[in-house]
Amino acid sequence: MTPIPTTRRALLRHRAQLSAGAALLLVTSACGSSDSEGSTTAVPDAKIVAPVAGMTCNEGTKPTGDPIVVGGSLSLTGPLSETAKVHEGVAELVTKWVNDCGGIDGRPLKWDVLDDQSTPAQVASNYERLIGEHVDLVMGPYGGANTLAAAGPVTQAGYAFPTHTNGAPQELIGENHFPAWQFDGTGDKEHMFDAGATTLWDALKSSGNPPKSVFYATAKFPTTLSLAAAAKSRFEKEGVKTTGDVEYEFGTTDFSSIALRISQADPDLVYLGGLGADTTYLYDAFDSIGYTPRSVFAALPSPASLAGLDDEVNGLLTLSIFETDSALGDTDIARYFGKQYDEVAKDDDLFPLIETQAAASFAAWQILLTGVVNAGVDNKAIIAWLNSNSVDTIAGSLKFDGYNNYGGDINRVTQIQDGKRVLVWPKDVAGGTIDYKP
Amino acid sequence: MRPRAWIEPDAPLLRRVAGIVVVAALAAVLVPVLGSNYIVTFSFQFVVWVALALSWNVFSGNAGYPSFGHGVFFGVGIYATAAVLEHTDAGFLVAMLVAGLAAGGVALVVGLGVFASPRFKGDLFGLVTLALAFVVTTVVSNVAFLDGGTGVFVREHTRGLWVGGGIRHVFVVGVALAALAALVALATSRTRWGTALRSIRDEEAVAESLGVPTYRYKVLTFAVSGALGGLIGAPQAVYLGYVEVGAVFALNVPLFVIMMTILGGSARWWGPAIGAAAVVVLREVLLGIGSPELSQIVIGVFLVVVIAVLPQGISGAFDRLRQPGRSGVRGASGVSR
Amino acid sequence: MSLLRCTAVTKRFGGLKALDGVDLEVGAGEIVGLVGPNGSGKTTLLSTIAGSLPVSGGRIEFQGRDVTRLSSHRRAHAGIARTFQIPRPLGSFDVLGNVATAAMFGRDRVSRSEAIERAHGVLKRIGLDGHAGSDVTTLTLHEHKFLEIGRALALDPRLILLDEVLGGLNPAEAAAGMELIASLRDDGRSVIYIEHNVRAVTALADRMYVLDRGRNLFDGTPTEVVGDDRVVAAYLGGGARA
Amino acid sequence: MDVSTTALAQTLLNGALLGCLYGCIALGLTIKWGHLGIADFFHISVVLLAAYITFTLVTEAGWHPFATLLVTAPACFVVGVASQWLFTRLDADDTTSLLLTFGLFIVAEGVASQLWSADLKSMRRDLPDGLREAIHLPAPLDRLAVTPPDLLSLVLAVVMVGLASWSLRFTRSGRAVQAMRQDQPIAEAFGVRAAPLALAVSGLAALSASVAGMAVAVKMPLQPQLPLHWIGVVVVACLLGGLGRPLGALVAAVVLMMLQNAWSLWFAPQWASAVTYGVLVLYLAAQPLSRVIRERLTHERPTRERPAVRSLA
Repeated sequence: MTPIPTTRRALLRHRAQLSAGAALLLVTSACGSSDSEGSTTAVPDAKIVAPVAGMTCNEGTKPTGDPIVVGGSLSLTGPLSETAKVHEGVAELVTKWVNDCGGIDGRPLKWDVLDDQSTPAQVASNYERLIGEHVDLVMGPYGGANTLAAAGPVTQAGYAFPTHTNGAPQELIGENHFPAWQFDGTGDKEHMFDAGATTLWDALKSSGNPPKSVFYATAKFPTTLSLAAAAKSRFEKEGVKTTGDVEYEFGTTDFSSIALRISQADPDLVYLGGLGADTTYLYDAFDSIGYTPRSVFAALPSPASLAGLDDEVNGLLTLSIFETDSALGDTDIARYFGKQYDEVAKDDDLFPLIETQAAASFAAWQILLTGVVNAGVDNKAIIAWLNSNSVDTIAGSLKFDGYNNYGGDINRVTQIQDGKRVLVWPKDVAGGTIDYKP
Repeated sequence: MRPRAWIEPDAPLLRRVAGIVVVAALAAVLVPVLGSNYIVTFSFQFVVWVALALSWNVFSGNAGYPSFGHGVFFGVGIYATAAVLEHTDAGFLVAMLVAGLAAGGVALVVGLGVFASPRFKGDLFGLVTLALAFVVTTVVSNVAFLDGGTGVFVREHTRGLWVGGGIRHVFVVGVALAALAALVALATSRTRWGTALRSIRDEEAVAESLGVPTYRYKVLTFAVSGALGGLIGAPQAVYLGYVEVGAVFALNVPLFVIMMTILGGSARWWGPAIGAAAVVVLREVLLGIGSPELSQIVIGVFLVVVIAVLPQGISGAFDRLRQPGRSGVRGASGVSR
Repeated sequence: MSLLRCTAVTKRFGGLKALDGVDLEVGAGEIVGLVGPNGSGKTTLLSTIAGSLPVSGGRIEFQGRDVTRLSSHRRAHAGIARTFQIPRPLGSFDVLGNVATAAMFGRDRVSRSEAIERAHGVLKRIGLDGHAGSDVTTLTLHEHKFLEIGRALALDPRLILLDEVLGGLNPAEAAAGMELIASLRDDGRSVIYIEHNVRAVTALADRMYVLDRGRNLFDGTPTEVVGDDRVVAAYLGGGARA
Repeated sequence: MDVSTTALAQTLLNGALLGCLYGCIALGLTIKWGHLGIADFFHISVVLLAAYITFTLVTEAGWHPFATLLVTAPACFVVGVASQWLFTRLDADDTTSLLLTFGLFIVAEGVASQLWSADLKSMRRDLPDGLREAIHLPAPLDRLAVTPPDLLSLVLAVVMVGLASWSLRFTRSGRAVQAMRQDQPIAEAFGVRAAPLALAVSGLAALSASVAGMAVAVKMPLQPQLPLHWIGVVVVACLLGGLGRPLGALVAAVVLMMLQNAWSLWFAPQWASAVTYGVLVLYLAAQPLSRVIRERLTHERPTRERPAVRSLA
C-alpha cells in the first residue's frame, strides 16, 4: 500500500472535518480562548528566511526532482493526541517552509506521517514500515515510551534519530540520537535533571525572595517524577523546608484533597509536577475551597490549560525551552516560524502559542535539516556531522556530545506576568525579570 | 449462538495438531528469512493479536463470559517479564514462565472470587474484569519493584540475550506462543473440556444438573486463558523495549481482542484468529487514509456493524455457507476419531 | 432404607417462605407423585433436592448420606437427575450432543466415544434416534420434553426428578410419556414426579405427596389422596381435574 | 473548628458534591442497566457530548448554560430512543449490547476529538459571574466553602434522582417498568406494552445525560477522554447502589467520593482511585465468603436476590 501524498492527506482531513462539522451545524472555533493572552506576537510581515543556518532560501523557486521523504509516527489519536498534533502541525509547517524556499538542493521535502494511536507497539511497527518503504530520513515520535519504542528499529536501520520531546532522557538510545529538548548530558545519567533544578532555584533566588517552604504534588509520570525529585533534592540542599510531598495518579481530575493538604501546609511555593490539564484542575480545586496559593510552579502544563485559567495564574512559574518574548524569539527565523505557526494553529485547531512542545518540534527539524544541508541526504554522514558540530536552533545552540547525546540543559523558567508568558531565567535569554514575592 | 453438532465432522484431532505445528514452524522459519523488518514486525504484532484473541476465546468465548480483563493479563505478563529481566539474571525463558504464572495467578484469584457468586455473569462479569484493569494499573504504577511510575527500560536488560537480538528472534517466540494458544484453543473445541465450557455458555444451571462441575471449569479455564495472555506479554515486553503503565494497560487491548473474536466468531476455534487477521489488516490500512480520528470512528462503526450483520462472525457465516439448511443427517453419522 | 429423605426442608425468598418444613421420603424403585396448586412449592422442592437451589433450613439425605450442602453437579454424580419444566436444551449441541454431555459428565466418568454410544442407546429408548443430529430448535414440544427425560436418563441416575414432563402434550404423546416413566421404575430407578394433572399422577404413582403453600398437606396412596377432603379443598379453584 | 477538622469536613463536603455529579451521570446508566438490561457505557459518552454542545453554545453563541438544555435535552432523548431501538432491533443479549455500547463509546471519543479537538475546553470565563465565585457557608460553618457548579450538581442530583425514584415507585408506568424487568412475559400479559415503554425509558434516561452534561461543562474543563475517567466510579456506584436504583447509585457515588477524598487527605493520593475499586474488590471478596457462610454456617440465604417468579410457580 502506498502512502497518500501529504497534501492530499491534509485535504482529506480537512474535508472530513468540514463535513463532520457541517453535519452537526455546530462548527467549533479553534479554541474559545485563542485570541487572548499568550498568543504569539507574530509580526504579520515577517519575511521568509531559510529555516536553518547554512541553507539559502530561494523564494518562489519550485523544487523539482525526487522528494526527500521524512517519515515519522505521531500519536494523532488517543490520549497523547493533544500534544502530538502540535508536532504534526510543525512538521507540516516546516515541510511547506522548506519547499517555499525552493527545497533542499532543489529537492522538495516530503513529510510522511503514520498515526500510532498512542500505543508504543504501533510506534515501533510504524517505523519499521516507514523504513521498509525506504524513507530517506526519520523524525522521532512524541513521548518517552514512544521514543524508546521507535529507537529500536530506527537505530538498527542506521537512521539518524532526531527527537523533539523525549521525556525519558536517561534511557540510552545511542550515537544516532539527537534530542531537541535537552537535559544535562555532561554528568552521569542519575543527574540529568539537576541542572534544570538549579535553573529553577536560581530564578527564584534572583527575585530576592526565594521560597522557604515548598509543597510537592507530582503526577505518576516518568518525566514529572524525575523533574520533581531533582527539584526537591536541590531545594532541600538550599535549606528550603518540605511541607508536603504527594504523588497522584496520572490523569487525575479531582484535586480537592490535594488542594486541601496544600492549604493546610500553606507553603511559599506549590511545586506541581503536573502535565497537561493538571494545573487547571488544581486551580479549580483551590477555587472550590476558597484558597489562594502563595505561588505555584507547574512543570509541564499545556499552554491551553494555563490560558484557560485567565488572570488567576498570574505569577505562576513553569518550565519552557522557548518563549516568543525573549532573546530566543528575537531572530528572523523565530519570527517567521511564529507567523507560520499562528496560521497552522488556526487551520489545525491548535493552541496558538509556542513553548516547549512546538519549539522542540521545530528545533528537532532544524537539527535534521542542518545535518542534511551539511552532510547530504545520508544518515551515516548526518550522524557523523551532528556528533561533531553544534546546531543553532530556535531553542539555542545544541550540542550532542554528552551522555545519550545530550549536551547542556536548555530548560528555562517562564512566568505568567499580566497574562503574558515571559521567559525570566536564565538572564542571557530572558525577556523580563522574575516577579516573585510569596 | 448457532447450534453445532456435538461431534464435529472435521479433520481428525492429530492431523490438526500437526497442522498447527507445521504452520507455526514454517512461519517461524520463512517469515524472518524472507520478510523485511517491517514484514517481520507486522507479523509479530499479528501473531500477538492472534494469540491474545485465541486465548481470550478459550474462556470468554467458549464459556460465554466476555472479559474486559485480557489486557490486564497481557500487561501483567509484560510487567512480570520486565521485573524478572530487571532484577534477576534469570534469562528470558524464566521471565516468560513467570509472566504466564503471574497472569494465570491473578486470573485464578479473581476467578475464585467472582465465580463464587452466580450474579457475576454476562455484563456484570465484564465490568468486574474492567475494574480489575484499573486496580492492577494503580498497583503497578505505585509499586516501585514493578514500575513505580517511572517506566522500565527493558531493552537495557535484553542486550546480550538471544531474544534481544532483534525483531526476528522476538517473532519466533511470538509464533511459538500463538501456536500454543491455537493448540489450547483446539483442545477446547473437541474435548470433554470444550463440551463443559459450551454447556456452561448455553445453560449453566442445566450444565450443573448434568454433572458438569461448572465452578471448577470456569475458574481453571479463566486461569489458563489469563496465563496464555501473560505468556504472550513476554515477547511484547522485549519488543516494546520500554514499558510504561499508561501504554501497557490501555483499554484498547481488551477492546480489540473482543472485537476480533466477535468478528471472527467463536463458533469455530480458529474464528478469533481470522478476526485478528481482519482487524490487524484493517488497522494497518486505515493508517494510510490520513485521518486518524476518522479511522478511530471507522473502527468503532465497523464493530457495531459487524455485531449487527454477522452476529456469529466470519466463522459462523462459514458454517452457514457450508451447511445451508442443516438437517437431521448431520453429525449423527460421525462417531469419528 | 429409603433412597431419599427430606426433613423439614425450608426455603425462603426474601420474606416469603416458599417451603416451610417439608418432609418427603422416596424408597428405591418407587414412583412418588408430587402435587399441589400453583405456588405450592413443588418446583422449589425439586430444585432443592437437585441442588439447583440451596435450602434455608432442613436436611436432605440421599442413600443415607447428607447431601444438603452438596452442589448440583455432585448430586448428579451421586445419582440425582432432574428435568426442567420449561425445556432447556443446550443450544450449542445437536440432540445427540445434549444427551451425550449428560452421559459424559454423569455418574461414571466415561470417554467421549463411550458417551456417544450410551447417548445413542438413550435416544433409541426415548424414540428420538431419528433426530440424533438435529438442531434442538427443530424439535416439537413433546420431543423437547422427551429430550429432557433422555438427558436425565443418560446420567444413569438412581432418582429422577420429573417436572411436568407431560404438560401440554396431546393424549397419544402423554400416553407414550407415561409408558416411558413407568419403564424407569422397571429399571430400578426411583422417580419424583410433579404434575399439575392429578389424574396422570394417580395412574403412575406408588405414593403421593400433596403440598400447599409450602407445607405438607397430605401423603398416601393415590386412592387416599384423591379421596381426601383437604386435597380437594386445596385444589378448588386451582383448576384441578381430579 | 480546628484546622484539621475543617479540612476533613471540607474534603468530605467536596467529595459529596463530586459524588452528586457522578450520581447525575450514573442515573441514566443504572436505569438502563437495571430496567432495560443494557449496561450502556455509551450513556457516559452522551454526557460528554452534551457537555461539549453546552460548551459550544455558551462560548460561541453566548447562551446561558441552563438554556442549552433546550437543545441538548431533545437531542439526547432522540439518541436514547434510537439506541434502544437499535438494541431491540438487533435482539441483542446483554453481552452483545455491552459490546455494542463499547463500540459506540469508541465512536463517541473519535467524534468528540474530531469536532472539538483533543485540547482542553474550558468555559470558565464565559460563565455568568454568579457561577464562578466560591461561596462560604453561613455562620458556624463559615470556614467551609462550596462553588456554585458543585451546588448545581447537588440540586440537579437531588431533583433528577428524586424524580426518577418517585416515578419508578409511584407512577403506573414506573411500576410497569419494574414489572417488565422482573418478568417481561407476565408484565405483557398484564397489558404492559414493553417495546414503547422501553423506548421511552431509554429516551428519558438519555435525557438525564443532557442535564448531567450541562453540570459537567459548568464544573470542569472538557477533554475527549473524560468518560474513561468517569466510567470506573460510575459503574461501581451503579453496582454497589443496586442496579436500577437511582438513589442507591447516588448514595454510593457520594460515599465513594467521600471515602476517596478522605483517603487522599490522609494517605497517599496516588492510591485514591484504588479506593473505589478496593471497595468493589472487598465486595467481591465477600462473595465467596458469603457463599461459605450461606452454605456452611447458617442456612439463611441473603435476601439480595429477588425471587424468580418462575421458581415459585
